[in-house]
Amino acid sequence: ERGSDGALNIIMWQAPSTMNPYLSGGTKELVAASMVLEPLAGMTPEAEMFPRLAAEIPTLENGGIAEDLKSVTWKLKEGLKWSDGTSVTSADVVFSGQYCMDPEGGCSQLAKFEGVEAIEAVDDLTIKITFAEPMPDPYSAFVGANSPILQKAQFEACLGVNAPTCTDQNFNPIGTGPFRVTQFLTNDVITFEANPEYRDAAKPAFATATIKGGGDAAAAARSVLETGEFDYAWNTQLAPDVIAGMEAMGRGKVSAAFGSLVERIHVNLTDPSSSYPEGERSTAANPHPFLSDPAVRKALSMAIDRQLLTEIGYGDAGQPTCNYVPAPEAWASPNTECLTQDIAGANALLDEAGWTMGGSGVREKDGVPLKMVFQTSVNAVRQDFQALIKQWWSEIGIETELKTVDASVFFGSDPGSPDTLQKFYADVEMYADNFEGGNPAPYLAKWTCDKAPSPENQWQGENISRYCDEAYDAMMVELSKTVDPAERAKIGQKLNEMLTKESNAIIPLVYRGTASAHSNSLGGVDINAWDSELWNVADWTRVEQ
Amino acid sequence: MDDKPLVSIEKLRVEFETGDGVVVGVKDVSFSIAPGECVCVVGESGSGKSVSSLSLMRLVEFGGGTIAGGRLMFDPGDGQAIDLAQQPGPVMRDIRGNQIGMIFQEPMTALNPVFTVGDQLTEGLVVHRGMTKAQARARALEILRQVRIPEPERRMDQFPHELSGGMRQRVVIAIAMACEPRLLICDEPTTALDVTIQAEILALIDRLKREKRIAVLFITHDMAVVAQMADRVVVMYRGNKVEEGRVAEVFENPREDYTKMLLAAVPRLGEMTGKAAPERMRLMRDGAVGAPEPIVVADPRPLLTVQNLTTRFAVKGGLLRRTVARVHAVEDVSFTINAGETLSLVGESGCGKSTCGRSILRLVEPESGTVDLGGTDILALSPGDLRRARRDMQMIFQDPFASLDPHMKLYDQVAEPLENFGIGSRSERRDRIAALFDRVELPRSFMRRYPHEMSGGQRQRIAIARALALNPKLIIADEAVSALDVSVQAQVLNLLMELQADLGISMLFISHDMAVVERVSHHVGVMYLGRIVEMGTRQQVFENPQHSYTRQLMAAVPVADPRQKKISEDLNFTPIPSPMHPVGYESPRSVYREVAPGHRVLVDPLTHG
Amino acid sequence: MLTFTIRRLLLAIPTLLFISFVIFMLLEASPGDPLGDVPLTVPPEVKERMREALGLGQPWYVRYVLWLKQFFWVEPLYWFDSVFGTQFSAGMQRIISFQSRSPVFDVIAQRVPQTLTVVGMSYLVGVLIAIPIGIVSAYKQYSWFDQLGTFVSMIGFSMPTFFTGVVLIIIFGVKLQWFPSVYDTTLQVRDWDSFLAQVRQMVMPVTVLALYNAAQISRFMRASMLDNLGQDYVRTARAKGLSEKTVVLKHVLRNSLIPVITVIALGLPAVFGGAIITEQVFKVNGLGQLLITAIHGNDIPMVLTLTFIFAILIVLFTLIADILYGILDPRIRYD
Amino acid sequence: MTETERQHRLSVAETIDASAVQAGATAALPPDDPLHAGGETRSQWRDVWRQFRSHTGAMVALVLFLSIILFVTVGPLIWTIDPTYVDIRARNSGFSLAHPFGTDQLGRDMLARLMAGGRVSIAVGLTAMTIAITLGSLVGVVSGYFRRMDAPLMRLTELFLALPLLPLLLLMVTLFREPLSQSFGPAMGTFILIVSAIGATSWMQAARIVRGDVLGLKEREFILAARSIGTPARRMILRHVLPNVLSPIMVAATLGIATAIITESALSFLGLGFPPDFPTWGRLLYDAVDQMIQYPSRVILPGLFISLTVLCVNYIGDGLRDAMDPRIRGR
Ligand SMILES: Nc1ncnc2c1ncn2[C@@H]1O[C@H](COP(=O)(O)OP(=O)(O)OP(=O)(O)O)[C@@H](O)[C@H]1O
Ligand SMILES: Nc1ncnc2c1ncn2[C@@H]1O[C@H](COP(=O)(O)OP(=O)(O)OP(=O)(O)O)[C@@H](O)[C@H]1O
Ligand SMILES: [Mg+2]
Ligand SMILES: [Mg+2]
Repeated sequence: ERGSDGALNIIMWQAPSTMNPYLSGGTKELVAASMVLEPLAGMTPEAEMFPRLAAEIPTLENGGIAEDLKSVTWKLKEGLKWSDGTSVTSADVVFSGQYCMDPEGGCSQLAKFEGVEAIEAVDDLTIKITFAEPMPDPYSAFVGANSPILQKAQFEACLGVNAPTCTDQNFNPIGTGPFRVTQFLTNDVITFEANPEYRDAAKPAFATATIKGGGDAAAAARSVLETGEFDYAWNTQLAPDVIAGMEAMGRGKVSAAFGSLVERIHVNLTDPSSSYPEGERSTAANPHPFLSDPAVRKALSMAIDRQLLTEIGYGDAGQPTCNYVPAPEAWASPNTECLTQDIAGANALLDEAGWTMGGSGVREKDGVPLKMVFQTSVNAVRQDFQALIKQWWSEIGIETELKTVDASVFFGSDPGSPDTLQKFYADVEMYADNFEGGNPAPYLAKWTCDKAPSPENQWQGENISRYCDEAYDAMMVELSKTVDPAERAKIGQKLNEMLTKESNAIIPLVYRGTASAHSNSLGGVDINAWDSELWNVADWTRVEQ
Repeated sequence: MDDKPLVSIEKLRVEFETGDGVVVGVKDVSFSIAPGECVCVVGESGSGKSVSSLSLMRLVEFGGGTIAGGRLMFDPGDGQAIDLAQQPGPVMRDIRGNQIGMIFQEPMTALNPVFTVGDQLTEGLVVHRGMTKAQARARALEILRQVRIPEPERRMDQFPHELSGGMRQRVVIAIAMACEPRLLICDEPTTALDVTIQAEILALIDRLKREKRIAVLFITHDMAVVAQMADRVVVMYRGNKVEEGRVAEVFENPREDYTKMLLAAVPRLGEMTGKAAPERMRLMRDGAVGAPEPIVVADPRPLLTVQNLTTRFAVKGGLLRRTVARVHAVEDVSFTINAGETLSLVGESGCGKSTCGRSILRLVEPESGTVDLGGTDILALSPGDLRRARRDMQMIFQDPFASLDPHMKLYDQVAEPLENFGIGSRSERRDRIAALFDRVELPRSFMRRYPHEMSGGQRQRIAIARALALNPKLIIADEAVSALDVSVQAQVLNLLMELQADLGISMLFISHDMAVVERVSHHVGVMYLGRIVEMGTRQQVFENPQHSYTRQLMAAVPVADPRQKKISEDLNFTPIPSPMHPVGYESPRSVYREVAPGHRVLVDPLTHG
Repeated sequence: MLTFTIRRLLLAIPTLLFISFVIFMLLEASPGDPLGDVPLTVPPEVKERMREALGLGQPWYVRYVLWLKQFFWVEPLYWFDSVFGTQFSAGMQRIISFQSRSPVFDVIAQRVPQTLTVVGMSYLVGVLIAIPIGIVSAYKQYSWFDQLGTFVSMIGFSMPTFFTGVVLIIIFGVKLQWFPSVYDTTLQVRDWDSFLAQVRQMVMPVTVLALYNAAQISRFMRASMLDNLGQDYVRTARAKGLSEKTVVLKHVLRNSLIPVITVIALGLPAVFGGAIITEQVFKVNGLGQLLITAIHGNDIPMVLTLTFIFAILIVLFTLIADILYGILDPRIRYD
Repeated sequence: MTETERQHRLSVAETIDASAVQAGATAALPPDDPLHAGGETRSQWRDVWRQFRSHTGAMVALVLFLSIILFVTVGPLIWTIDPTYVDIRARNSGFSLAHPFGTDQLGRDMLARLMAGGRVSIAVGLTAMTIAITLGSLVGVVSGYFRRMDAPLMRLTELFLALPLLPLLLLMVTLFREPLSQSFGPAMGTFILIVSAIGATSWMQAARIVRGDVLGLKEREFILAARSIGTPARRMILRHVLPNVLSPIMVAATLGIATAIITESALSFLGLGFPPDFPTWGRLLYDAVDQMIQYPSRVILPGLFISLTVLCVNYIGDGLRDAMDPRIRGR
């Protein structure tokens, strides 16, 4: 029964700064907003789509998707009400599209609307989205927590340049979700109460909810697993033994959900040496002196014990992987040969390729020693990985210098900074990335030759490794033209293998889940990596132990 | 005099626990004081005078000392003498300030800077007499009137730093007297003051002694003051009492050699009457050598000519830090010093003597006038040239301790002027410094010491050695001997005169001690409010003073002869008017009347009659 | 004194303008991107759009002048409007945070109370325990109390708060469960119970910070007392027959407090600046946490405004320290 | 009187007052105060040392501090395990003969890491403090001594106090990390970067203290006296001003070391510090905080070393300050 279970306490150590996911783009905002705002359709933990505000998922079969793949038609559920009691209509959906696509607004989810030509209200409950080109995967706009529906009446004055001035709207959006905001303190606390207009009269079970921000991952986990002050802690990625210690208190546990996040090492195929003038470092102008040798790259991958890395860094929240695209199942290549460490093999490979062991245990060829800089962001697990990998590489005669960069600099793409991910002024670097929704195609499209970061594009390219293979580019074009899902998955697998197994331009390490701690007294938690973690918060209940 | 002593000290011994072991401050001292009697304790610096008096108050204990032996018998009023050395804290607290009052050596530091005069005065009254605030205030005002502070009502709400040195000393006296103690301990109450204020204070203490029958323990090293104040004298040397007796007896018939030496070292005003040139002092050890020779310069030629020197200090204020007023510290001063001769400047504290000396060296920038040293116009020099010109003129500062860098060894301090001008090689410098140490009669082993390891007299000699290092033509000695006790003072004076005779140095001697001035100078200038009011040869000024201020000054000088007591209550000096004038105020030029050749007296503007 | 104050205040204006300029240029030049925590899934073109929407497309001098106008004109006007109900600021753009897209001053106003209660209280507690410790340590120099005081204060000074804070949480939050480990910023003190709850949640952060503050201040207090205990006027006070208590607590203390009070005044801007690590450890989301998240998020308007406010406080409190000095020590005159 | 005679007479006079000897009064008078008689050779540092030795706390601290220094410098020569060597089989092991202080989560030997970390931490602490104190004293002396420089320099101090530290450090890292590590190698380059970053951002307090003292000192007569003997400004500052403000500088210095060690740890976990496999005490402590319950020794050990070092330095500072004060030393 609605409101019967009292208060729900959630801690998010990275505190949400706004409730409008269109303005932030950060995961933490998206998670908080999902308590209030809903899209047309969501994703289940199994990466399957299910309708939220929509009556059903449009498909070719039910006619929701046009034959020419150039339009999709969504139908809203009937009788939906905003939390202020007004009805949800197709105008709200049209408005939401307009809101994000306004060129002045700086909408972070603009990519979701890529290729959208028009969004029209067919009638009060029907919306038609038309595309400029045929879209094999039209489930992008309004699917998933990051492109929810805003209330037109509330946001009407907030289009374009006015978007930032609407503080009240951004902090207290009127939504259709199970809760509504009662107080929003940016980067601090959000309090909610059950939405009286929620479509399921029995839900949510909790009368109020609080999201508290601040602290760090360990403190957040501690407040759920050890002190029991909170019911749910978001993103508690900690060393497995720390978590095990906390779970031993018996108050709760940490569970993980797997999406598409892969921790991997990117190999720089261009030369980052500072001897080149600014503008030529790490660009296609100069191939890397030794990492352009496939044997070296392969040896790098072979020397790594992914099993051990997983065990030390992620425990149950990770799986060793050789894939760049680990999911959905159809797209994941059955590629497991990298899973066993083979130092001897790597040594043999290098010997064969002519890299001979020099003095002081470093291999060299033609006066080029195998000395590398290995950079990543500041993060305890990554630093452990760096130390381990450095040791393994030293065992195959490669000397590694470790470097860490503050995360806000590393992931910030400031063209003025030499330490960004994109500039890649290092030989190898490690980070994790994923894709959203069930479609890995844009994720694979990052690796075409033209996307390499360079001074010409202000270092904004996505092809971090500067991987460039005409065959890959050609196959990418083919993928964009293919409609049949099975065929698409096959091409995808091939592309994935080109990046990893064949070229070792990307060395995948661990398929990571997102870990969150929840109290044993909280029922209904089904952690989801494809959508907001709080996707089913309406179903959460208090359980007696 | 009463037969029964109010206080008697018997075989007092005081020890200090220090990092280097036990230091004995007082070894064996006994004496007693009767009501209405003034006992003077004299002796050189460090002989244990202060420690003895602090022991009486049981205050040594707070300075790390312990009373290791002896008795301190005190009659608290009921005829039943108690031993202060044995009394517990509360009893002592009741006696302190109530039965025994103490005037401390340093008026500058003895007052708490952050409380008003009134606060500090009434405190004791509230504690000991149980008065209310209002009663205490009324009583405090009364005492302030007794110590003759002008405008006592206003003073009550002023802070110590707002008073002049003399007034401050009187406040300290007022505090000591607030509860009408039966014993008043005065620890060098007038050392830092000039003669006029000193005379006032001595008169006050004397009056109290006579009128209220207070017993007075008076500590000083100024024998003239002793002669004026004391009924009996106790002479101390290195922690021991060496002699005790009635004042006339001790002065006329000293038994101990040390006392004799002390008395011989006292310069007496009028001693030099009839002599044209200054002479060295006759010290005991020179006794055998014969009469000292006068310092006569055969053919006096001017070395330093100062004309119309004017120095003013800006008093800044207002929003933009504009000058709102100016202190006319030195006003239209002219004089000449001949090579090898000494000119003395005398005058009340604050009349501009030091400023005048510093202006000549340009340590403060004069406003106008000319300073000509052996042909160079000092005031026109660029900073670099000025630095070089300072080779020829050196200064000895008022306070020898303050003018030596506490962190530098004496060798380095003396070597510094040589290094500044790059004189000589290392070894040459070493020889020169060794010679200088010999010259000022300091053992060479002192080169490795620090200033704080020296006695006051020795420090002053280092300052002299430093001034001599560059072979200057002119030395400006700013109260170079005021802080020293008589025996050391005499040594230093003799040294200076000896050097002058040997090296032909000219000297500008600044002092407020008339007796010393009389002894050392060829010429004397009397300063008042920034101007020279009278100027002439020593004989002219001392034997035939013309200006009323000069006469007043002479009259205030205590005489080191117990038979010539001249303490009286009529001494009532008008305080010096303020030298502060608004910006733009142009003071009139000084106009002099020549009384005799070289003897000039200020007539316009008229000051003081 | 008044003219001194006014003169210094006038001088402060160009100083502060220059400081604001330097801070702005520093933030401009330092690496980092306001969109650093936008997921990598957002393509670069979209990020470029977002950047433009934040106003980053304009040249730096335009943005600086705009900020100056907003800080010195729009915000005061807005404040005036909200107090007097006028409409002068209508239609004017206030300083907007990059992260939350809300007016910077609103967020700061939200954070000030919790910072002041926790950090301010710890400063107060620190001072209150430091002064008596300093007095006793100096009066009984090298006694066991002094030695213990030195020892504890040095430990307090050398242990980073990220360590002491967590130790306290583990002992009192996890094991003993006496105090909550998470500070509730929404708690409002209405009655005795909520007051108790407030006290309980403040105990740990205040302890950690107070220890650190007390360590430094007690050292200053001790040194200052030692300087003054040897002064001549203390002897004069004793010669008056005053009790030790009066001598120490009236005469010596008053003089010793002069330098210490200025040290305390100079330390006060830090109270408003918050205590970054302690706030983080105990989840007291105050100004310190605001600043650090803003810096990490490269939220230039927020960082600039916050640091500029700190700069104003620093300049102001330096002035206050100078003035206090003049008031407490009658010997000092500024004009 | 010949030269030797004169010297002889003077050395006698040193022990027994000159005038008294001449007057033949010696027999009647007690001998001189032995304190004033000592003429033995003494250098300033010897005196300081003598006074320092009498400060028990400072001596104990000095001995401890020296042992810590020995531990971090000589220690690695005896205990030769590489602090970065990962022995994954031995991870999380407790105290044992092979690993006296146990190992960390990757099986790296804690003893070796503590020794290596201490070397860095102490070196950073000392160097950064030196930089900060030098800068602070310079600014303080110049602004206190030269009237014209006072206002601008004090405003500069305010500016530095107001600057947000983190962006400043990030900027420094961006600008200088690469050039420095190219010229001096990665470890040395980072070291230079870190110590100058800490030094450049922590001189303000010292500057303020020193300025206040110099202002007071300038009014002292011996400065005037030095001017009257023609001492140029540079020598004046070096010889007269600096030695006399040494004691507040000492205090600032001791506090500075503590702050530098802790700041270094803060930099480490912001990614601005040394390469991640390079242990420092601060980082060891920070890294172990999460595992405090499971492996308490991993936090206690580095914490203990930091505290101990800071305590030692503080006590040494206290002792030095007492010993440097000529008034105290004179007694
Ligand atoms: N607190 C102390 N610690 C150690 N020694 C001390 C202390 N106070 C005084 N003394 C020593 O006791 C002796 C007597 O000192 P006292 O102050 O009584 O001299 P004094 O006769 O008053 O000299 P002055 O004329 O300079 O005032 C000196 O040798 C001095 O060094
Ligand atoms: N730096 C200064 N600023 C302002 N006024 C000053 C300064 N120095 C001295 N004065 C004032 O100038 C006047 C003369 O001072 P000066 O020091 O020359 O007196 P003095 O004759 O040497 O007195 P004393 O015998 O006390 O040493 C005094 O009124 C004094 O207050
Ligand atoms: Mg004395
Ligand atoms: Mg003078």
